[in-house]
Amino acid sequence: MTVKIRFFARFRELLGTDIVTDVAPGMMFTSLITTVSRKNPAGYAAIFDENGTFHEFVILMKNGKRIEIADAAKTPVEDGDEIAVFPPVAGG
Amino acid sequence: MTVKIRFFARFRELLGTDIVTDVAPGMMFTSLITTVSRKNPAGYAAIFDENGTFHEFVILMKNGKRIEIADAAKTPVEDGDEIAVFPPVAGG
Amino acid sequence: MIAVQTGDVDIGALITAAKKQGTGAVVVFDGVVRDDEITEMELEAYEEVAVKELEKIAQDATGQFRLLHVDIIHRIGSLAVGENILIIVVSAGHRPAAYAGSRYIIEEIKKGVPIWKKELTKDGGRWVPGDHGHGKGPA
Amino acid sequence: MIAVQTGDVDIGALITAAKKQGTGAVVVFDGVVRDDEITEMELEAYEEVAVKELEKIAQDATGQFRLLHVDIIHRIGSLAVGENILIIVVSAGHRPAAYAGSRYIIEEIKKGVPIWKKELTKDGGRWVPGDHGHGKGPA
Repeated sequence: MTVKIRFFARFRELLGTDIVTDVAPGMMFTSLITTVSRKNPAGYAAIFDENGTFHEFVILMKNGKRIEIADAAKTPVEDGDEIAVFPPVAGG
Repeated sequence: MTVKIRFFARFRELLGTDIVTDVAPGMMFTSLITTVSRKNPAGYAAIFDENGTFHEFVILMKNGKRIEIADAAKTPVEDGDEIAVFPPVAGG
Repeated sequence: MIAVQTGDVDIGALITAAKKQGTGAVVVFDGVVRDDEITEMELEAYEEVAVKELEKIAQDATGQFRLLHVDIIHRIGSLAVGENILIIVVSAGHRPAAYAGSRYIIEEIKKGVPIWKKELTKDGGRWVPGDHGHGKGPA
Repeated sequence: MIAVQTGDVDIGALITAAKKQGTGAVVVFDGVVRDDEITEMELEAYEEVAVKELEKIAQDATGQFRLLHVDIIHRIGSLAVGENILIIVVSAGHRPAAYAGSRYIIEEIKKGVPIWKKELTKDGGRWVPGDHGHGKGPA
Protein backbone atom coordinates (compact mmCIF):
# COMPACT_ATOMS: atom_id res chain seq x y z
CA MET A 1 0.00 0.00 0.00
CA THR A 2 1.08 3.56 -0.71
CA VAL A 3 0.99 6.79 1.31
CA LYS A 4 2.13 10.33 0.59
CA ILE A 5 4.16 12.30 3.12
CA ARG A 6 4.19 16.08 3.01
CA PHE A 7 6.75 18.04 5.01
CA PHE A 8 6.50 21.84 5.16
CA ALA A 9 8.76 24.82 5.80
CA ARG A 10 11.99 23.92 7.60
CA PHE A 11 11.09 20.22 7.58
CA ARG A 12 10.57 20.36 3.81
CA GLU A 13 13.95 22.00 3.31
CA LEU A 14 15.63 19.18 5.23
CA LEU A 15 13.61 16.19 4.04
CA GLY A 16 11.84 17.07 0.81
CA THR A 17 8.10 16.75 0.37
CA ASP A 18 5.41 14.83 -1.50
CA ILE A 19 7.25 11.63 -0.70
CA VAL A 20 5.25 8.68 -2.00
CA THR A 21 6.28 5.49 -0.25
CA ASP A 22 5.19 1.88 0.01
CA VAL A 23 4.33 0.82 3.54
CA ALA A 24 3.50 -2.52 5.06
CA PRO A 25 -0.03 -2.96 6.42
CA GLY A 26 -0.19 -2.08 10.11
CA MET A 27 2.60 0.53 9.94
CA MET A 28 2.05 3.23 12.58
CA PHE A 29 2.27 7.01 11.98
CA THR A 30 5.30 7.50 14.24
CA SER A 31 7.23 4.57 12.79
CA LEU A 32 6.66 5.81 9.25
CA ILE A 33 7.90 9.34 9.98
CA THR A 34 10.83 8.00 11.97
CA THR A 35 11.91 5.83 9.05
CA VAL A 36 11.49 8.51 6.43
CA SER A 37 13.20 11.26 8.42
CA ARG A 38 16.25 9.15 9.28
CA LYS A 39 17.55 9.75 5.78
CA ASN A 40 18.76 13.15 6.97
CA PRO A 41 20.09 13.44 10.54
CA ALA A 42 19.32 17.18 10.65
CA GLY A 43 15.77 16.47 9.45
CA TYR A 44 15.36 13.75 12.07
CA ALA A 45 16.69 16.05 14.81
CA ALA A 46 14.33 18.81 13.71
CA ILE A 47 11.31 16.54 14.26
CA PHE A 48 12.35 14.12 17.03
CA ASP A 49 14.07 14.61 20.37
CA GLU A 50 16.91 12.42 21.71
CA ASN A 51 14.37 9.87 23.01
CA GLY A 52 12.86 9.43 19.55
CA THR A 53 9.68 11.29 20.55
CA PHE A 54 8.19 14.06 18.41
CA HIS A 55 9.25 17.52 19.61
CA GLU A 56 6.21 18.94 21.35
CA PHE A 57 5.86 21.74 18.78
CA VAL A 58 5.57 19.37 15.80
CA ILE A 59 2.14 19.23 14.17
CA LEU A 60 0.88 16.02 12.59
CA MET A 61 -1.99 15.52 10.19
CA LYS A 62 -3.55 12.57 8.48
CA ASN A 63 -5.74 13.47 5.51
CA GLY A 64 -6.00 17.05 6.73
CA LYS A 65 -7.02 16.18 10.29
CA ARG A 66 -4.82 16.73 13.34
CA ILE A 67 -3.32 13.68 15.03
CA GLU A 68 -2.12 14.28 18.57
CA ILE A 69 1.50 13.33 19.23
CA ALA A 70 0.33 11.07 22.06
CA ASP A 71 -1.81 9.11 19.59
CA ALA A 72 0.65 8.92 16.69
CA ALA A 73 2.46 5.77 17.83
CA LYS A 74 -0.80 3.82 17.80
CA THR A 75 -2.39 5.42 14.72
CA PRO A 76 -2.00 3.15 11.69
CA VAL A 77 -1.45 4.63 8.23
CA GLU A 78 -3.74 3.37 5.53
CA ASP A 79 -3.51 2.99 1.80
CA GLY A 80 -3.84 6.35 0.05
CA ASP A 81 -3.32 8.41 3.20
CA GLU A 82 -1.83 11.87 2.99
CA ILE A 83 0.42 12.36 6.01
CA ALA A 84 1.62 15.90 6.89
CA VAL A 85 4.33 16.91 9.36
CA PHE A 86 5.13 20.53 10.00
CA PRO A 87 6.50 23.10 12.44
CA PRO A 88 4.32 25.76 14.14
CA VAL A 89 2.42 27.90 11.65
CA ALA A 90 3.31 31.54 11.05
CA GLY A 91 0.82 32.90 8.54
CA GLY A 92 -1.04 36.17 8.68
CA MET B 1 -19.28 96.36 14.38
CA THR B 2 -20.17 93.23 12.46
CA VAL B 3 -20.30 89.52 13.35
CA LYS B 4 -21.29 86.42 11.42
CA ILE B 5 -23.60 83.81 12.91
CA ARG B 6 -23.56 80.24 11.63
CA PHE B 7 -26.32 77.81 12.56
CA PHE B 8 -26.04 74.17 11.53
CA ALA B 9 -28.32 71.18 10.92
CA ARG B 10 -31.75 71.54 12.50
CA PHE B 11 -30.93 75.04 13.76
CA ARG B 12 -29.92 76.08 10.23
CA GLU B 13 -33.19 74.77 8.82
CA LEU B 14 -35.13 76.89 11.31
CA LEU B 15 -33.04 80.06 11.40
CA GLY B 16 -30.86 80.17 8.28
CA THR B 17 -27.11 80.55 8.42
CA ASP B 18 -24.21 82.87 7.62
CA ILE B 19 -26.19 85.72 9.15
CA VAL B 20 -24.06 88.86 9.10
CA THR B 21 -25.35 91.38 11.63
CA ASP B 22 -24.36 94.70 13.15
CA VAL B 23 -23.99 94.57 16.91
CA ALA B 24 -23.40 97.23 19.51
CA PRO B 25 -20.07 97.14 21.37
CA GLY B 26 -20.36 95.14 24.60
CA MET B 27 -23.03 92.79 23.26
CA MET B 28 -22.81 89.41 24.96
CA PHE B 29 -22.92 86.02 23.17
CA THR B 30 -26.19 84.89 24.77
CA SER B 31 -27.97 88.18 24.08
CA LEU B 32 -26.95 88.10 20.43
CA ILE B 33 -28.22 84.58 19.86
CA THR B 34 -31.40 85.28 21.79
CA THR B 35 -32.14 88.28 19.59
CA VAL B 36 -31.34 86.56 16.32
CA SER B 37 -33.24 83.38 17.11
CA ARG B 38 -36.41 85.18 18.21
CA LYS B 39 -37.24 85.74 14.54
CA ASN B 40 -38.55 82.17 14.44
CA PRO B 41 -40.30 80.79 17.56
CA ALA B 42 -39.51 77.20 16.59
CA GLY B 43 -35.87 78.16 16.13
CA TYR B 44 -35.83 79.91 19.48
CA ALA B 45 -37.44 76.89 21.19
CA ALA B 46 -34.92 74.54 19.58
CA ILE B 47 -32.05 76.46 21.18
CA PHE B 48 -33.45 77.89 24.42
CA ASP B 49 -35.58 76.44 27.19
CA GLU B 50 -38.57 78.17 28.78
CA ASN B 51 -36.25 80.11 31.12
CA GLY B 52 -34.32 81.57 28.20
CA THR B 53 -31.29 79.41 28.96
CA PHE B 54 -29.50 77.41 26.26
CA HIS B 55 -30.64 73.78 26.18
CA GLU B 56 -27.81 71.82 27.75
CA PHE B 57 -27.10 69.96 24.50
CA VAL B 58 -26.49 73.13 22.47
CA ILE B 59 -22.89 73.68 21.39
CA LEU B 60 -21.48 77.19 21.07
CA MET B 61 -18.34 78.34 19.32
CA LYS B 62 -16.61 81.64 18.84
CA ASN B 63 -14.07 81.67 16.03
CA GLY B 64 -13.92 77.88 16.07
CA LYS B 65 -13.35 77.57 19.84
CA ARG B 66 -15.90 76.12 22.24
CA ILE B 67 -17.66 78.54 24.62
CA GLU B 68 -19.28 76.89 27.63
CA ILE B 69 -22.97 77.68 28.08
CA ALA B 70 -22.20 78.91 31.60
CA ASP B 71 -19.80 81.50 30.17
CA ALA B 72 -21.86 82.65 27.20
CA ALA B 73 -23.84 85.34 29.03
CA LYS B 74 -20.63 87.12 30.03
CA THR B 75 -18.65 86.52 26.82
CA PRO B 76 -18.66 89.64 24.63
CA VAL B 77 -18.78 89.35 20.86
CA GLU B 78 -16.18 91.32 19.00
CA ASP B 79 -15.93 92.86 15.56
CA GLY B 80 -15.34 90.20 12.90
CA ASP B 81 -16.23 87.27 15.16
CA GLU B 82 -17.65 84.09 13.68
CA ILE B 83 -20.27 82.73 16.08
CA ALA B 84 -21.52 79.14 15.65
CA VAL B 85 -24.49 77.45 17.34
CA PHE B 86 -25.31 73.83 16.68
CA PRO B 87 -26.93 70.65 18.00
CA PRO B 88 -24.95 67.54 19.02
CA VAL B 89 -22.73 66.25 16.25
CA ALA B 90 -23.46 63.00 14.45
CA GLY B 91 -20.64 62.48 11.95
CA GLY B 92 -18.75 59.30 11.26
CA MET C 1 -4.83 63.32 3.57
CA ILE C 2 -7.38 64.86 5.90
CA ALA C 3 -10.47 66.18 4.15
CA VAL C 4 -14.16 67.01 4.36
CA GLN C 5 -15.39 66.81 0.80
CA THR C 6 -18.29 65.87 -1.46
CA GLY C 7 -16.30 63.59 -3.75
CA ASP C 8 -15.41 59.96 -3.19
CA VAL C 9 -11.84 58.64 -3.02
CA ASP C 10 -9.95 55.64 -4.40
CA ILE C 11 -9.39 53.52 -1.30
CA GLY C 12 -6.97 51.21 -3.13
CA ALA C 13 -4.75 54.17 -3.97
CA LEU C 14 -4.90 55.40 -0.37
CA ILE C 15 -3.79 51.99 0.90
CA THR C 16 -0.84 51.97 -1.50
CA ALA C 17 0.17 55.46 -0.37
CA ALA C 18 -0.19 54.48 3.31
CA LYS C 19 2.59 51.88 3.08
CA LYS C 20 5.32 54.03 4.52
CA GLN C 21 8.69 52.60 5.52
CA GLY C 22 8.19 50.17 8.40
CA THR C 23 4.55 49.34 7.63
CA GLY C 24 3.42 45.84 8.57
CA ALA C 25 -0.32 46.44 8.82
CA VAL C 26 -2.85 48.74 7.19
CA VAL C 27 -6.39 48.98 8.59
CA VAL C 28 -9.20 50.66 6.67
CA PHE C 29 -12.54 51.68 8.12
CA ASP C 30 -15.23 52.52 5.60
CA GLY C 31 -18.51 53.86 6.98
CA VAL C 32 -21.33 53.33 4.52
CA VAL C 33 -24.86 54.72 4.12
CA ARG C 34 -26.97 51.89 5.51
CA ASP C 35 -30.31 50.97 4.00
CA ASP C 36 -32.42 51.92 7.02
CA GLU C 37 -35.44 52.47 4.78
CA ILE C 38 -33.98 55.74 3.59
CA THR C 39 -33.82 57.17 0.11
CA GLU C 40 -30.62 59.09 0.71
CA MET C 41 -28.53 60.81 3.34
CA GLU C 42 -27.57 64.47 3.50
CA LEU C 43 -24.43 65.42 5.36
CA GLU C 44 -23.51 68.86 6.54
CA ALA C 45 -20.33 70.06 8.23
CA TYR C 46 -18.90 73.12 9.90
CA GLU C 47 -16.10 72.53 7.46
CA GLU C 48 -13.19 74.65 8.68
CA VAL C 49 -13.66 73.46 12.26
CA ALA C 50 -14.30 69.85 11.23
CA VAL C 51 -11.07 69.71 9.23
CA LYS C 52 -9.09 71.19 12.12
CA GLU C 53 -10.57 68.68 14.55
CA LEU C 54 -9.91 65.77 12.18
CA GLU C 55 -6.30 66.97 11.90
CA LYS C 56 -6.01 67.03 15.67
CA ILE C 57 -7.50 63.54 16.00
CA ALA C 58 -5.07 62.23 13.36
CA GLN C 59 -2.16 63.82 15.19
CA ASP C 60 -3.26 62.45 18.58
CA ALA C 61 -3.75 58.96 17.13
CA THR C 62 -0.37 59.08 15.40
CA GLY C 63 1.37 59.92 18.67
CA GLN C 64 -0.61 57.57 20.86
CA PHE C 65 -0.41 54.49 18.61
CA ARG C 66 2.82 55.28 16.70
CA LEU C 67 0.98 55.25 13.40
CA LEU C 68 3.05 55.68 10.26
CA HIS C 69 0.29 57.21 8.15
CA VAL C 70 -3.29 58.44 8.63
CA ASP C 71 -5.95 59.44 6.10
CA ILE C 72 -9.38 60.65 7.12
CA ILE C 73 -11.89 61.59 4.43
CA HIS C 74 -15.36 62.55 5.60
CA ARG C 75 -17.86 63.14 2.86
CA ILE C 76 -20.66 65.70 2.89
CA GLY C 77 -23.57 66.45 0.58
CA SER C 78 -26.10 63.92 -0.72
CA LEU C 79 -25.12 60.26 -0.52
CA ALA C 80 -27.07 57.24 -1.72
CA VAL C 81 -27.40 53.93 0.13
CA GLY C 82 -24.10 52.04 -0.10
CA GLU C 83 -21.96 55.12 -0.68
CA ASN C 84 -18.90 55.80 1.46
CA ILE C 85 -19.44 58.34 4.24
CA LEU C 86 -16.16 58.15 6.08
CA ILE C 87 -12.90 56.51 5.11
CA ILE C 88 -10.09 56.07 7.63
CA VAL C 89 -6.81 54.52 6.51
CA VAL C 90 -4.04 53.94 9.04
CA SER C 91 -0.74 52.12 8.82
CA ALA C 92 1.52 50.89 11.61
CA GLY C 93 4.38 48.50 12.15
CA HIS C 94 2.13 45.89 13.75
CA ARG C 95 -1.55 45.04 13.73
CA PRO C 96 -2.54 45.87 17.33
CA ALA C 97 -1.55 49.52 16.82
CA ALA C 98 -3.25 49.70 13.43
CA TYR C 99 -6.56 48.36 14.76
CA ALA C 100 -6.43 50.44 17.95
CA GLY C 101 -5.49 53.61 16.08
CA SER C 102 -8.29 53.16 13.56
CA ARG C 103 -10.85 52.55 16.28
CA TYR C 104 -9.64 55.54 18.31
CA ILE C 105 -10.09 57.81 15.29
CA ILE C 106 -13.66 56.75 14.52
CA GLU C 107 -14.73 57.03 18.16
CA GLU C 108 -13.22 60.52 18.48
CA ILE C 109 -14.95 61.61 15.28
CA LYS C 110 -18.29 60.41 16.62
CA LYS C 111 -17.71 62.33 19.83
CA GLY C 112 -16.79 65.75 18.67
CA VAL C 113 -16.39 66.67 15.02
CA PRO C 114 -19.08 69.13 13.82
CA ILE C 115 -20.76 67.06 11.13
CA TRP C 116 -24.46 66.20 10.94
CA LYS C 117 -26.50 63.67 9.01
CA LYS C 118 -30.08 63.85 7.84
CA GLU C 119 -31.75 60.67 6.64
CA LEU C 120 -34.28 61.29 3.89
CA THR C 121 -37.16 58.86 3.82
CA LYS C 122 -40.21 58.71 1.62
CA ASP C 123 -42.09 60.46 4.46
CA GLY C 124 -39.63 63.32 4.92
CA GLY C 125 -36.37 63.59 6.77
CA ARG C 126 -34.92 63.03 10.20
CA TRP C 127 -31.69 64.33 11.68
CA VAL C 128 -29.60 61.52 13.09
CA PRO C 129 -29.46 62.19 16.83
CA GLY C 130 -26.00 63.11 18.04
CA ASP C 131 -24.50 62.40 21.39
CA HIS C 132 -22.51 65.09 23.07
CA GLY C 133 -20.27 64.61 26.07
CA HIS C 134 -21.81 67.32 28.21
CA GLY C 135 -25.46 66.41 27.95
CA LYS C 136 -28.13 64.33 26.32
CA GLY C 137 -29.16 64.95 22.76
CA PRO C 138 -32.49 66.53 21.90
CA ALA C 139 -35.57 64.38 22.32
CA MET D 1 -13.81 35.00 -1.59
CA ILE D 2 -11.55 32.77 0.45
CA ALA D 3 -8.23 32.02 -1.24
CA VAL D 4 -4.59 31.09 -0.83
CA GLN D 5 -2.93 32.37 -3.97
CA THR D 6 0.21 33.91 -5.44
CA GLY D 7 -1.52 36.84 -7.13
CA ASP D 8 -2.55 40.13 -5.57
CA VAL D 9 -6.14 41.40 -5.42
CA ASP D 10 -7.90 44.71 -6.03
CA ILE D 11 -8.90 45.77 -2.52
CA GLY D 12 -11.12 48.58 -3.82
CA ALA D 13 -13.16 46.08 -5.82
CA LEU D 14 -13.43 43.76 -2.80
CA ILE D 15 -14.77 46.64 -0.68
CA THR D 16 -17.39 47.47 -3.30
CA ALA D 17 -18.47 43.82 -3.46
CA ALA D 18 -18.60 43.58 0.36
CA LYS D 19 -21.37 46.18 0.60
CA LYS D 20 -24.20 43.73 0.96
CA GLN D 21 -27.72 44.86 1.93
CA GLY D 22 -27.62 46.25 5.46
CA THR D 23 -23.94 47.21 5.46
CA GLY D 24 -22.99 50.21 7.57
CA ALA D 25 -19.31 49.49 8.09
CA VAL D 26 -16.55 47.76 6.16
CA VAL D 27 -13.21 47.03 7.84
CA VAL D 28 -10.16 45.98 5.85
CA PHE D 29 -7.01 44.48 7.31
CA ASP D 30 -4.00 44.42 5.01
CA GLY D 31 -0.89 42.67 6.32
CA VAL D 32 2.19 43.88 4.50
CA VAL D 33 5.78 42.62 4.13
CA ARG D 34 7.66 44.83 6.59
CA ASP D 35 11.13 46.10 5.88
CA ASP D 36 12.90 44.22 8.69
CA GLU D 37 16.19 44.35 6.79
CA ILE D 38 14.95 41.66 4.46
CA THR D 39 15.25 41.40 0.69
CA GLU D 40 12.04 39.45 0.27
CA MET D 41 9.69 37.01 1.94
CA GLU D 42 8.79 33.51 0.81
CA LEU D 43 5.48 32.08 1.88
CA GLU D 44 4.48 28.46 1.79
CA ALA D 45 1.15 26.84 2.62
CA TYR D 46 -0.43 23.46 3.03
CA GLU D 47 -2.92 24.81 0.57
CA GLU D 48 -5.89 22.47 0.70
CA VAL D 49 -5.92 22.47 4.50
CA ALA D 50 -5.24 26.22 4.73
CA VAL D 51 -8.21 27.04 2.49
CA LYS D 52 -10.50 24.77 4.50
CA GLU D 53 -9.38 26.36 7.76
CA LEU D 54 -9.81 29.87 6.37
CA GLU D 55 -13.32 28.90 5.28
CA LYS D 56 -14.08 27.66 8.77
CA ILE D 57 -12.72 30.84 10.36
CA ALA D 58 -14.83 32.96 7.98
CA GLN D 59 -17.91 30.94 8.84
CA ASP D 60 -17.27 31.15 12.60
CA ALA D 61 -16.68 34.91 12.39
CA THR D 62 -19.82 35.41 10.31
CA GLY D 63 -21.93 33.61 12.90
CA GLN D 64 -20.29 35.13 15.95
CA PHE D 65 -20.30 38.77 14.79
CA ARG D 66 -23.23 38.67 12.33
CA LEU D 67 -21.00 39.71 9.48
CA LEU D 68 -22.63 40.33 6.12
CA HIS D 69 -19.61 39.48 4.01
CA VAL D 70 -16.09 38.09 4.51
CA ASP D 71 -13.12 37.89 2.15
CA ILE D 72 -9.81 36.35 3.17
CA ILE D 73 -6.97 36.26 0.66
CA HIS D 74 -3.65 34.91 1.89
CA ARG D 75 -0.82 35.16 -0.58
CA ILE D 76 2.01 32.66 -1.00
CA GLY D 77 5.20 32.64 -3.04
CA SER D 78 7.83 35.38 -3.16
CA LEU D 79 6.76 38.80 -1.95
CA ALA D 80 8.77 42.00 -1.87
CA VAL D 81 8.79 44.56 0.94
CA GLY D 82 5.52 46.50 0.90
CA GLU D 83 3.52 43.80 -0.87
CA ASN D 84 0.23 42.52 0.54
CA ILE D 85 0.48 39.23 2.43
CA LEU D 86 -3.01 38.91 3.82
CA ILE D 87 -6.16 40.84 3.02
CA ILE D 88 -9.27 40.52 5.17
CA VAL D 89 -12.42 42.42 4.19
CA VAL D 90 -15.49 42.22 6.41
CA SER D 91 -18.77 44.08 6.36
CA ALA D 92 -21.39 44.42 9.08
CA GLY D 93 -24.34 46.58 9.99
CA HIS D 94 -22.37 48.51 12.60
CA ARG D 95 -18.73 49.24 13.31
CA PRO D 96 -18.18 47.28 16.56
CA ALA D 97 -19.03 44.01 14.81
CA ALA D 98 -16.92 44.88 11.77
CA TYR D 99 -13.82 45.66 13.86
CA ALA D 100 -14.29 42.69 16.20
CA GLY D 101 -14.94 40.29 13.33
CA SER D 102 -11.86 41.47 11.45
CA ARG D 103 -9.67 41.12 14.53
CA TYR D 104 -11.07 37.68 15.32
CA ILE D 105 -10.19 36.46 11.83
CA ILE D 106 -6.58 37.63 11.88
CA GLU D 107 -5.96 36.20 15.36
CA GLU D 108 -7.42 32.83 14.37
CA ILE D 109 -5.29 32.77 11.22
CA LYS D 110 -2.15 33.42 13.28
CA LYS D 111 -3.08 30.58 15.62
CA GLY D 112 -3.81 27.72 13.35
CA VAL D 113 -3.70 28.02 9.58
CA PRO D 114 -0.83 26.00 8.01
CA ILE D 115 1.13 28.79 6.34
CA TRP D 116 4.80 29.61 6.91
CA LYS D 117 7.03 32.56 6.13
CA LYS D 118 10.72 32.70 5.42
CA GLU D 119 12.46 36.05 5.49
CA LEU D 120 15.32 36.29 3.02
CA THR D 121 18.12 38.57 4.09
CA LYS D 122 21.43 39.36 2.44
CA ASP D 123 23.00 36.78 4.79
CA GLY D 124 20.56 33.97 4.02
CA GLY D 125 17.09 33.16 5.26
CA ARG D 126 15.22 32.65 8.50
CA TRP D 127 11.85 31.00 9.08
CA VAL D 128 9.53 33.27 11.03
CA PRO D 129 8.96 31.46 14.31
CA GLY D 130 5.41 30.27 14.74
CA ASP D 131 3.51 29.94 17.94
CA HIS D 132 1.39 26.89 18.46
CA GLY D 133 -1.20 26.44 21.18
CA HIS D 134 0.12 23.19 22.52
CA GLY D 135 3.75 24.12 23.07
CA LYS D 136 6.56 26.57 22.52
CA GLY D 137 8.03 27.05 19.07
CA PRO D 138 11.47 25.77 18.18
CA ALA D 139 14.45 27.60 19.66
